[in-house]
Amino acid sequence: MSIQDILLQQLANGLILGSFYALVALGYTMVYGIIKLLNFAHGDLYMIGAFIGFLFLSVLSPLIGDSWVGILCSMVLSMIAVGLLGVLIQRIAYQPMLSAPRLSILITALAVSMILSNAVMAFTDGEYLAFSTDLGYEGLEFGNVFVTYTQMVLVGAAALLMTGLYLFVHRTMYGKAMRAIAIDQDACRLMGIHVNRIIALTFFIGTSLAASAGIMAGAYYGSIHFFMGFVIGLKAFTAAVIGGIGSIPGAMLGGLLLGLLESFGTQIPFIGTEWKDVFSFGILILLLVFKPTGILGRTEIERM
Amino acid sequence: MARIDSAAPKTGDVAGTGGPLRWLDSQKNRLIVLTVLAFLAMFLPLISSNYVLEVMTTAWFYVMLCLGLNIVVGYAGLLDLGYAAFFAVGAYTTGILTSHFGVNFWLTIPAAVLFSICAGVIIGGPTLRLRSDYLAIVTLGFGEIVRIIARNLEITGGASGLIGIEKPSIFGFELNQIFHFYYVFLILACLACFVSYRLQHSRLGRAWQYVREDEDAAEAMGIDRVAVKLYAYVIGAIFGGVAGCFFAAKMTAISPETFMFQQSVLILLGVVLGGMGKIPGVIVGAFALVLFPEVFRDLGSSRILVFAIVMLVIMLYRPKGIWPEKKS
Amino acid sequence: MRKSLMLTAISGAVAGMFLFGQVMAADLKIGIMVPTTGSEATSGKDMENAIKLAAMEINEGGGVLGMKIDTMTGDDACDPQQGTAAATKLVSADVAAVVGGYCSGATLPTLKIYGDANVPFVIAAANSTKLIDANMGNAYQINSTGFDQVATAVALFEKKGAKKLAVVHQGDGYSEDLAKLTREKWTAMGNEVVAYEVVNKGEQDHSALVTRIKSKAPDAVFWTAYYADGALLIKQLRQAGYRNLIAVGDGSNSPKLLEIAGKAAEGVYCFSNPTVDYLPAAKEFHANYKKTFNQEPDAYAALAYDGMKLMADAINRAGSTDKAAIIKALGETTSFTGIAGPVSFTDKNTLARSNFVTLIAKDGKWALSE
Amino acid sequence: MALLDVENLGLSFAGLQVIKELSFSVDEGSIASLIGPNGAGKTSVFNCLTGFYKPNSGEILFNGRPITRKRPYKITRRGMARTFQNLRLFKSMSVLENVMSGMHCRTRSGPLGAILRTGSQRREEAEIKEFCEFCLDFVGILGEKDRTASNLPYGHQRRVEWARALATKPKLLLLDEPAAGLNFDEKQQLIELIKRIREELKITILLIEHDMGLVMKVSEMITVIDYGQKIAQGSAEEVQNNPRVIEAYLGREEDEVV
Repeated sequence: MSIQDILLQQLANGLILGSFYALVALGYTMVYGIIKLLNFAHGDLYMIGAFIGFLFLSVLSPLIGDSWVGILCSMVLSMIAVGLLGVLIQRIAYQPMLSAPRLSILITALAVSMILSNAVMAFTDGEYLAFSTDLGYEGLEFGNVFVTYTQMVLVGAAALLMTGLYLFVHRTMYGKAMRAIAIDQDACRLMGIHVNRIIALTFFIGTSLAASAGIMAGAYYGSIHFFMGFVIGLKAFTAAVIGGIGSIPGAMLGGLLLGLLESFGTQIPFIGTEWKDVFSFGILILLLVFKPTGILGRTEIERM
Repeated sequence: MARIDSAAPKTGDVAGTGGPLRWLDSQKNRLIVLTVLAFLAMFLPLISSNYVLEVMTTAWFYVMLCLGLNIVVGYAGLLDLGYAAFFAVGAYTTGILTSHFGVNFWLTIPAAVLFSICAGVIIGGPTLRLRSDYLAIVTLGFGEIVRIIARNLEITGGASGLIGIEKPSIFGFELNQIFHFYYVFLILACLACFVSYRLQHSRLGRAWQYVREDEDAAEAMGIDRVAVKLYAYVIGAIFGGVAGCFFAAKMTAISPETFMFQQSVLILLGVVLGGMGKIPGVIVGAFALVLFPEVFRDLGSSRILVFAIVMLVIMLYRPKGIWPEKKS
Repeated sequence: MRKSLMLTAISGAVAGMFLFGQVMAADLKIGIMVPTTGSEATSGKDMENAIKLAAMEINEGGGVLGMKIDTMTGDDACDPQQGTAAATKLVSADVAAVVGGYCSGATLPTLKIYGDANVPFVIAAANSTKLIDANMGNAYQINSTGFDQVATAVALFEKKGAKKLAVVHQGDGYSEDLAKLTREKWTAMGNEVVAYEVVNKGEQDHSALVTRIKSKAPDAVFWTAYYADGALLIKQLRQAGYRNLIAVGDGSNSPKLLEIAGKAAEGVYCFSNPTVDYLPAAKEFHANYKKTFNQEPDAYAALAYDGMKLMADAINRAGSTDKAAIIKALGETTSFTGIAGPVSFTDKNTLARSNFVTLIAKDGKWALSE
Repeated sequence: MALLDVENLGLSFAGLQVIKELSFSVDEGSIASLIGPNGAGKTSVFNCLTGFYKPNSGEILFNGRPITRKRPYKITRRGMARTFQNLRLFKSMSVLENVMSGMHCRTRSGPLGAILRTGSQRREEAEIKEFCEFCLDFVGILGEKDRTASNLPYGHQRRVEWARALATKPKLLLLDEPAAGLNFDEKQQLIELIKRIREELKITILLIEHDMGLVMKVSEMITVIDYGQKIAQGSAEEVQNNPRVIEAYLGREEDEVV
């Protein structure tokens, strides 16, 4: 492989990885935007999404097979189920905490995260489950760069979901309400916006996007595990912050950027892959020090 | 339809006074509990098995770590998700200096303090101007960077870490029994309490509180918030570093796995469970952290699940922790 | 009322703390140290089951020195700190001996604790070479060490005519140790290690690493860590069009690897401690295990079972439960044959012979190679 | 000589020019006021003076030295203290502790002193307490010193802010709408207090205020701004009779018709 081929291949790798990060980062950023909460349990909802998708798929596959149709059906079902779970979590755990000190909410979110991952661990006995699907390795070769059909479909699906979300937030009344609540909750209450319902909707959309990423990851990589949400949760958090937390296009951009950083990070001469995470965290820190609001985050001017 | 949400959160609700633990809100009862516990702590090695001692030693160790993080989170109000990094700096300083260079254990402590200060300044210096949420991710990143560096370098023993760290001795008397370490960590924890208390009730302690409550007003009063935060960071780092030294000496073996993100989260949980900012609260939190999983060990793999659920319930019913800060 | 309830609860909890771990007059108490929680809980529980099965069989046959074996489990959670607590717990409970040890990282700091208490310890699975240095003379490893595995691995790569090798580990003590030893040995033989890489635990996407490895065009890729991430790496290597040899270390010896990697795993080599499937002597154990626990034994079940049997054998030979005598008897083992084969020890308390076998994935199953 | 000199100050947010080429000065020992209709940019001027906003152009000289774009705490240390339009007390702390924050920049003991409780640290603490109690006494709420700040009535919370600002031992005190929310009696007391601060403590005062009665009573020099620009300057009478000021406050007659 020539160096050009390698870089092109890494570009493809980075975009694929980045679309997963972006999908998960979106939920982080939406929830943060609306109630200023860093939902640590978000990565675990991605994991739950994969597991519930796996359940649906194993029920559905005798009927419709475990290829694209089966995966798509179980993905939709799983998104709904996990979205409802997200709303439930918000109602039980986060709603009563909104007036508590900020750190307490954060701890609550950590507790929820631990509950979700440990509950799945107890159910699965800590086992890795093989997410067997009938997706082939066929693909297209662009010069020396090889991309499978599966990868193309995944990136396409992620792009579709993100475009849908963007349109929803910017073209519908609900989206407008979401953005309004992010600016001033009390004013929205006075304007007759059903704030709690919109917050619930935000949680629903955010978590179901994470679930969609979870099931796609499960089908694509082929295994699921109770711990799988942790790393991606961390990465998505990073992506959201890079893009400017609270900003939806920022989360998409941040996700893709982080994916690219990581895949090109492995090609840096003289630095082994063991330094990969030092590299991406280092970039993150430098970025925040010099551009603290992230790439697309807005600087708020505080009134005194 | 200008209806105001009926389920809107009740603001101004006095938090931290709910649930069956309400009994703890009386000052007198708190004193009774404290006295009994102090006696127990002093004479524990006479009456308990080594296993109980081991667990209690770990508990005192976490008391020290949690008090250190409490200075950063509780006093100065900075969210730090990478506190394990400082703990790692201390542990590796002792580990490397004793095993590679044959330095006496006690001499590694000042070195560890020095390195912790450096780490605190390096991490804090550029980042303390950031908003609290960003600070969380930056500290998390630094925590991971420190761990990965420890994992990748030759001198830190790579992924296997360092083994055969020598146990310290005082005047020729080697600390090698668990009850020796019990008292060492008990003394350290007491020292940490003392230092925390003195700092909290000082000019610097007040400055932390000003910055925590209203950064802009504090700055308008002539307080250099970055410097004040940096102090909190560095002092917290020293606590972690010193605790790390003794951790390395007790364990005789350290590896990067001990300093994962989960460790930082655990320490943070201890601080918040008991009630941030208040020393007895942090002690209660640290103990809850260590004892819950041990007491529930028979539940097998679901004990962490139970721990997490208990934690959630505590947060919901006593959002300011088991032993929250008192208001006048 | 509430107050007194509270006090009762507190004093009850305190009293409970002290009772916890106190010595109970019992028969012969043997400790089991394995991870029963945490990421490696599956393998740990499997070992615990096998050890308990052995103890049950011994008890049915009249016990040891007329005493019944009573096992007690200390959970190290595959974590050094928890391992220390578990070891202290077992030592406090005054166990006569300990069998177990799965994660090298967690086992390492416990060696000092068992050593100080002079408790005989049979290590059934953990095999980092670091354990050898930290051994205080009371611990015996009945699985072959990393050195033996590297020898087996290198022999295979040579036989297959490989020159350029890529080694990938997972950044933990065990797999890094194996990777390092392999690199040393391979370069010492005049060959080239073209890539020496790390995969972060829990990450799913290794495509960037795969591209990097592929660009170095190795003749063989050696994955030294565990099955879960190994399966993902294999799958992604094959997906990216890597066609040369792939081999995995003993941590990856699991049917799960084949299940997760699917057809991508065909032809992958695996170096393994003897597991029940390839041991003619293990038929009966296999059946009993399945009957008792209603599941298949995992990779280290046979060795864990042997460990318990060896311990009982040593206690019988020592003729007492005196710890020093048991340790001496363990060291003098010559005629013990477990289901994994005969056991005797080197002067470093490691297994005298290498019992590594080479497996190959065929039709979704591991089979003995050759 | 002027204690404070503002020259050609300019500030803009996202293209919006908030302050435009503003120049004025405050003489040492005087009581000066900055007035203007709502949204004229008065508080923005204060924020520039105290370092919270970074002006885009111009120069601010305090005591003859430039303080433009310096960090707020440094400006406070130079001797400029401020109060806030919307109270910014440390709500959960006691009144005395609130005032003690002002002494922070005039004291120096660090962590070691605190841990060891050295003699100098104890002396300093006593000194802080003494001076802060003096400041509380000066504004007339010494009796409330141990109460939690947020539990005080509004008028007293304002006084805590003044005491806190006085505790920084300033040369120049900036009061941002000190009379807002006060009743008639309290306003009379405020006028007294402002005069006493100047007479007894020798502190120069610059205030922003809406209550014209109060402004006219206390100020020796008044600067009027509108849309971030200075439109008039002078004594109370001069300003009161300036047609541009009347226009800014009442609007032009054509506007009235429309």
